[in-house]
Amino acid sequence: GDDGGGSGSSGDDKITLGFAQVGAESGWRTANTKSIQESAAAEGIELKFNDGQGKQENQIKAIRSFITQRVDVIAFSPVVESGWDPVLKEAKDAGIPVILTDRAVDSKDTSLYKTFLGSDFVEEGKKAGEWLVKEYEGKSDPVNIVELQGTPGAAPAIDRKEGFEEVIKADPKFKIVASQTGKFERTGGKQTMETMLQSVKDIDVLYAHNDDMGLGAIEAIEAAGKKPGQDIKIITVDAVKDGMTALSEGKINYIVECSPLLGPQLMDLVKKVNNKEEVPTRILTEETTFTPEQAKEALPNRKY
Amino acid sequence: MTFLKNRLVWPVAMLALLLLCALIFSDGFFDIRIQDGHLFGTPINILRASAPLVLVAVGMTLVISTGGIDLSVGSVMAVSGAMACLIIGDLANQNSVGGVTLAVVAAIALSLVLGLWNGFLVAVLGIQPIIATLILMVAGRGLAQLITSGQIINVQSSPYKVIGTGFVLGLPVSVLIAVAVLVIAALLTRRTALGLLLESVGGSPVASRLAGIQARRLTIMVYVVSAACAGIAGLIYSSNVSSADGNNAGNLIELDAILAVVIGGTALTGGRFSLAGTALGAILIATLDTTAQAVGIPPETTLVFKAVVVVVLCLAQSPAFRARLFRRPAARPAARAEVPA
Amino acid sequence: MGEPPAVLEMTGIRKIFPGVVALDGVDFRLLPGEIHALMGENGAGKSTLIKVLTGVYGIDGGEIRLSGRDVRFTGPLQAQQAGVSTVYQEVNLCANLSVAENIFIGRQPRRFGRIRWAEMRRRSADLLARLDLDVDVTAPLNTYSLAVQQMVAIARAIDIDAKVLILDEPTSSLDASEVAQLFAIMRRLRDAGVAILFVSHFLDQIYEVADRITVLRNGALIGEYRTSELPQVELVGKMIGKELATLEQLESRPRDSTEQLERGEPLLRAEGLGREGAIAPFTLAIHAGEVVGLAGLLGSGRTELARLLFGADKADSGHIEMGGKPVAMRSPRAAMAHGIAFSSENRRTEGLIGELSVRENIILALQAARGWTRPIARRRQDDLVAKYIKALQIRPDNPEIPVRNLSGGNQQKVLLARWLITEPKLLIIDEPTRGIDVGAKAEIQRLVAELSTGGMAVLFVSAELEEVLRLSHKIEVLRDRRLVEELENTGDVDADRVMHIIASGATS
Amino acid sequence: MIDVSTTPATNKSGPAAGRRRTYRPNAQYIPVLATLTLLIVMYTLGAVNYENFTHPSVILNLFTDNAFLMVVAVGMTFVILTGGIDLSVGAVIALTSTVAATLLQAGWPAGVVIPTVLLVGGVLGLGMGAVIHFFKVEPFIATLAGMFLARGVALLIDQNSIPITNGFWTGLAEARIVFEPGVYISAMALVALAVVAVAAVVLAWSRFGRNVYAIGGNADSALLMGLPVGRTRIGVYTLSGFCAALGGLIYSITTTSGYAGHGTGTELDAIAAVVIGGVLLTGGSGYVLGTVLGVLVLGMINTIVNFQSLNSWWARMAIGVLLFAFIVLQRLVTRRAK
Ligand SMILES: Nc1ncnc2c1ncn2[C@@H]1O[C@H](COP(=O)(O)OP(=O)(O)OP(=O)(O)O)[C@@H](O)[C@H]1O
Ligand SMILES: Nc1ncnc2c1ncn2[C@@H]1O[C@H](COP(=O)(O)OP(=O)(O)OP(=O)(O)O)[C@@H](O)[C@H]1O
Ligand SMILES: [Mg+2]
Ligand SMILES: [Mg+2]
Repeated sequence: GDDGGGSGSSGDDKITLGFAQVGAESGWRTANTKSIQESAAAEGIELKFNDGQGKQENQIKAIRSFITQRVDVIAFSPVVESGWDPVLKEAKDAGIPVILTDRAVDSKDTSLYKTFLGSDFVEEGKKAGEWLVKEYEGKSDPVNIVELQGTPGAAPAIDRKEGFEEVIKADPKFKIVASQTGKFERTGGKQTMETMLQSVKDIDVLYAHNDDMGLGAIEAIEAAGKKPGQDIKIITVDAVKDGMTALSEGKINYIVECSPLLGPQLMDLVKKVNNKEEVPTRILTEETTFTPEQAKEALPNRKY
Repeated sequence: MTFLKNRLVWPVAMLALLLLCALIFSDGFFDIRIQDGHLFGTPINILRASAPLVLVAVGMTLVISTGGIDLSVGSVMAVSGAMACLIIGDLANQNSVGGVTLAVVAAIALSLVLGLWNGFLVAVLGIQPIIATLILMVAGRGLAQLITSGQIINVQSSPYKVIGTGFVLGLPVSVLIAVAVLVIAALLTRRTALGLLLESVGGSPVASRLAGIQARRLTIMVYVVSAACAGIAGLIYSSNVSSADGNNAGNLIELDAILAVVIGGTALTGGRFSLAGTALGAILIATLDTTAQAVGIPPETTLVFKAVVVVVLCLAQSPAFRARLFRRPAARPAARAEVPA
Repeated sequence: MGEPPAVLEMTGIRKIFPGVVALDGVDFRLLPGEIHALMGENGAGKSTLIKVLTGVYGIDGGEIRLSGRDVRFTGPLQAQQAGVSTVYQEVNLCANLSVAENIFIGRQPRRFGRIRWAEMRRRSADLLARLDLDVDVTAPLNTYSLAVQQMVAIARAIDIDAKVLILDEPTSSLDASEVAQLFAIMRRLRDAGVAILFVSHFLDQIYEVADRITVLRNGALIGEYRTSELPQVELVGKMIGKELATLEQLESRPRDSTEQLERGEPLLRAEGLGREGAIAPFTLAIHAGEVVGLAGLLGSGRTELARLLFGADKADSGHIEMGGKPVAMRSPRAAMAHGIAFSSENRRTEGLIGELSVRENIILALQAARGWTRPIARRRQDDLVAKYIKALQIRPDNPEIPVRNLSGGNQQKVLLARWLITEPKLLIIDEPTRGIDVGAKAEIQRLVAELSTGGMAVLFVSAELEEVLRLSHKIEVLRDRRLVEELENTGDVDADRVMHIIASGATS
Repeated sequence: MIDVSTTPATNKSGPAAGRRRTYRPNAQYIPVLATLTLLIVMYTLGAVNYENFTHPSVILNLFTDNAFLMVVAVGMTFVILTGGIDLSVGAVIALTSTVAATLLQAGWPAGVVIPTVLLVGGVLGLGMGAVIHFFKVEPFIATLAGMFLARGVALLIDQNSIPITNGFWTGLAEARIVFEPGVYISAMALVALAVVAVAAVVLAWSRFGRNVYAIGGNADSALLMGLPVGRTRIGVYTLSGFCAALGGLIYSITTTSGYAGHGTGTELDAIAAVVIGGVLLTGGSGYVLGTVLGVLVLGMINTIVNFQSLNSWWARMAIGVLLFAFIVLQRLVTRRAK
């Protein structure tokens, strides 16, 4: 691209992008980071990367630091929705455009950022619910659902729960009989599932907020002598490679994709924003859903 | 000794109470059945879930007995699991027992090195334990992520799986490992003079030195032991799900471990310690989490539930609290009656 | 008789610790303007009576009246506010604070709520000057010896405007001049109408200052006497509950000073050993079977000298030879390996491990020397411990109670026992008789004499010159952190001569 | 006052003269000085290695970014000086920011919300202090329970992050003294500095402050010396709770939001800052100024890692290594000086 208007300290015509990541709390996140780093390198964009270690205060510090370092564009995945207005105003005052990735902010003042690129967690929950509704269409027996929630208070956990509930509540035969946290981890998923298997009779469906918990739960189900995917139907979100493998083996029945590969789209936006081109304020990542058959097809090309 | 016994009455009572709640509010909680020739059921799950915590807490007890603290156990767990899975993942045949043994040995050896590092900072450089181990807590997590490249490393190794999910004579291997380490630690400290010397160092480092105790060497040793325990716990943790997760393995386990130690009757200021108490404390904490789930307490409430249990338990254990609660009203007249003419 | 009404009256005081009746219906009264000595053996209950009075412990029975009003303090703060100022037995100050702060904390001079540091420093310097102590009041207390700390504690207590002043063994770590200084102040306070409760194991001191004496034995009251009406022997008899025959034994000198020691090769030779800021290089030889006494004033460097020999501190000049060969005393452990034992003067912070039991404390050094892999069998532990509990009359004689629950004197005996069971070649004992009652003191002195006869070398440090003279074959006199004189303890050496050397810094 | 002057009882002109003590420098300042020196060294290294590092906003941002941590660490300093520890501070930030946001959303005026929130923190601290003092529960455990409780209650109130639109809050969030465009110090940083100043004065010049040191030195002795140990001990936990609540307010102001996940791990940051600043964890020694330097050191480490633009795990290892280097150097410097 040509000279970044924000008087890059670099002086050359390379664009500098400051990217404040949430952290490295999961494989998904690492894939996301990697995608951004690789596409930045491919596009010749200089990337200043910061890991917020899951803390908002660190991300705010990082954004301030980017302002001090005079980057051309700032992009970040907000760890929470609220609380970005003051620091975004600073960026605005310094004339540095901001792009949100992966997660949104709830700011009223939409002039604070140029665009938001990412998935919609509520939508993901809805997709999971819709598949379930379709799967049990025409049957009237009650369906006992157990839910493995993410970390209490985390946005994806809250939204995926909300979206899912919204869809299934229309039909009274669907009943969430237990909903506990597995903290987005495999071990957590496994241990929580172990307990649920004991305390809940007749589980028909498991809905896990991410693949990892689902994979942990599968181990617990197998150890209890049941067949995952058949005795208990399993829906998860993310579609990481391990999850897709399990899906293709029929241990998971349905996965809602939540793609971490935002890099190319983001770099595209960065260049546009830097050139002061107009960009839409909301860009959804291209995401799909997978059934076992689709998984078998997609698996060989799965990178993460 | 009677004093110690008295202290442990309360965690036992609390454990009983939790199990009672589970019995009432969750049916099938106590169903233990034999499936595929091994024991199966929630109580067994609790024991299995508490195995890593028991291990970490045993090491922590020894560290605390010398008046120290080890915040790095969670990171060491992550590093150890990551190391083992990395090696196993690279094996040509992941099911080879030799290869897995090598991986396990390498992981524990790495943990020992990390423990040595902690011990060096504390005993030789004289850095306050909380800060010395904080360094490894932060950097160790980075190291674990480095080993796993931030991803979850999956392994398909049946020998490795045995550590976390296997059964021997119907009993879970992870539980057997934890019990073995506990027994070894108990024998080492109580059948030799190690326990006495540790308690002495914890009671007064200055006086211990003047009594000819090699406080420095002992201090290094307890950090090494603690790291070794954490390393084994990390193996169980990672073997349980046949994967290594550098980010989440052992996250915040240091707090639970310290809590277990204190519930078990060991003071954080060092000195007298009780390994049996620690094990009890660890099991109590594991039961707490499981019971909350079994009873169906919503996740966002679990923390409050845990707080209430901890507060009640600590108050019950506090002699000062019991004295205030029970003795007050009766004290004066009773004492007066005894005064001789 | 025209006795004024008592300021303090305690009646039927009862205090029970788990397993011990520390006070069993004790009556005690304190008149204004008197110095009242509280006497009794180690563990008799003196300190407990004091702590019960000031509310450190609650009581299980009895009444306390202060100036005619019923009181029951909930803590020292209340007692202090009611006019009872106390120096407890072990120095209870905050070593991390400056000397001045220790004297004034809790009652610092203030203006507009803000502490006036300069005034505080000035006033504490004045106060200490009156006790003839010239120290830097801004330095933290832990840079000073126990004796100085004791003086600071006393300074704090007497500066509090009190009607009752309690001094629990204030003199145990002071030298003669310090004691004299203290007594002068006590008399002055008494004349101003303050009631003073005084505890000491030094009979001479009691007879020097006390007007009346109350004797406790095993937590029970024996009686209250006028000092002038109670001869010393009788007092001792009442304290230990035995008759004159035993008392005569106590009086006998443990060692005949005319008998001379056959000296061969020295067991240990320190050659130019010294440490910057602690003690100037000195040369000293100790032979097997010899008792070497260290004499000197507070801070003259006796403790420092002893610590260097034990490797507790590192020497920065000179070396040590044992059996003619140079040895490195890098740590206490190394010294122990060469058969040296060191019982510290500071039993609470450098000696005992409070929460461990008597048994564990006694075997600690022996066990440490063997290493953790070779535990001492429990049977053997019990035997050894029982032997020394008996020999040193440690009370209570239950080896399993935490040592922190023992009375001060009994703690000292435990510390001594720890080192005796290691059967060292050289025993360094720093103030071993501090806070020990007459009977036990004689016992320890006899023990030292016996051990040396049996071939053990003893380096004996004591603030009590009498004791040093009585026991030593050879006396090393220290002054200003410098070894100034070595005296063969033959017939012509007496306290005056040693004092003279200490005062003038030179002989002849 | 009774006159206690005496005439010397013995003639000891000789030895008395010899007992004069030579002056020893106050060793207690050394850790603080060491921290300061090393902080300057760190800054210089950053300035040499990175572009824009010498920009004045780098230093000013340290104060703005860490205002809440500074306030929390000041409270923690009091607690640690008594030999205790307070693990609940991070959770109290979460609780107070959530409470504040919820109340503001419900339409309460800022003038009521602020005292309410501070009261919540203070009362929680008071409760923990009382449990610690009266029932002899270990501080670590009592405050760990407090941590569970505070975060648990925050989660119960609301799991979502709550935006704050109250004008007073947003106004404060943007209040600042601007030196030149992009170079400013925020109002919250000034609040933090004010708290530091007050705390320093209290510690050095009030009886309460000195009692804190005494208890840290030896609590048993302090009791026997007739100091109000209970009141002081409960006081420091109350103070720490209050400071954490204030920290929570600052957090909610700088982010104009409340969230049950705020302040995770802040307790460790605060403890680390206090210890790096030269306060002994066993209590009785250290200064608030040291704590401020400790906070700045942590901030500086963070800044360097930011400027270096490291991958996640390398960033963590770098933080560990920098922390290690700092602490070891500090250790060596203080050892040498003593
Ligand atoms: N905190 C305690 N717990 C249990 N027993 C105690 C405690 N304090 C003192 N005792 C016991 O009470 C008895 C009286 O002790 P006290 O300290 O009053 O003796 P003392 O007369 O002051 O002796 P000394 O001359 O050695 O100082 C002793 O048997 C001692 O072991
Ligand atoms: N009167 C005093 N004035 C100033 N400093 C003193 C005084 N007395 C002792 N000190 C200090 O106390 C410390 C301890 O001295 P040391 O223990 O060697 O003395 P000591 O001869 O063993 O006397 P004691 O043990 O009887 O106090 C030294 O650092 C010394 O400077
Ligand atoms: Mg006593
Ligand atoms: Mg001495």
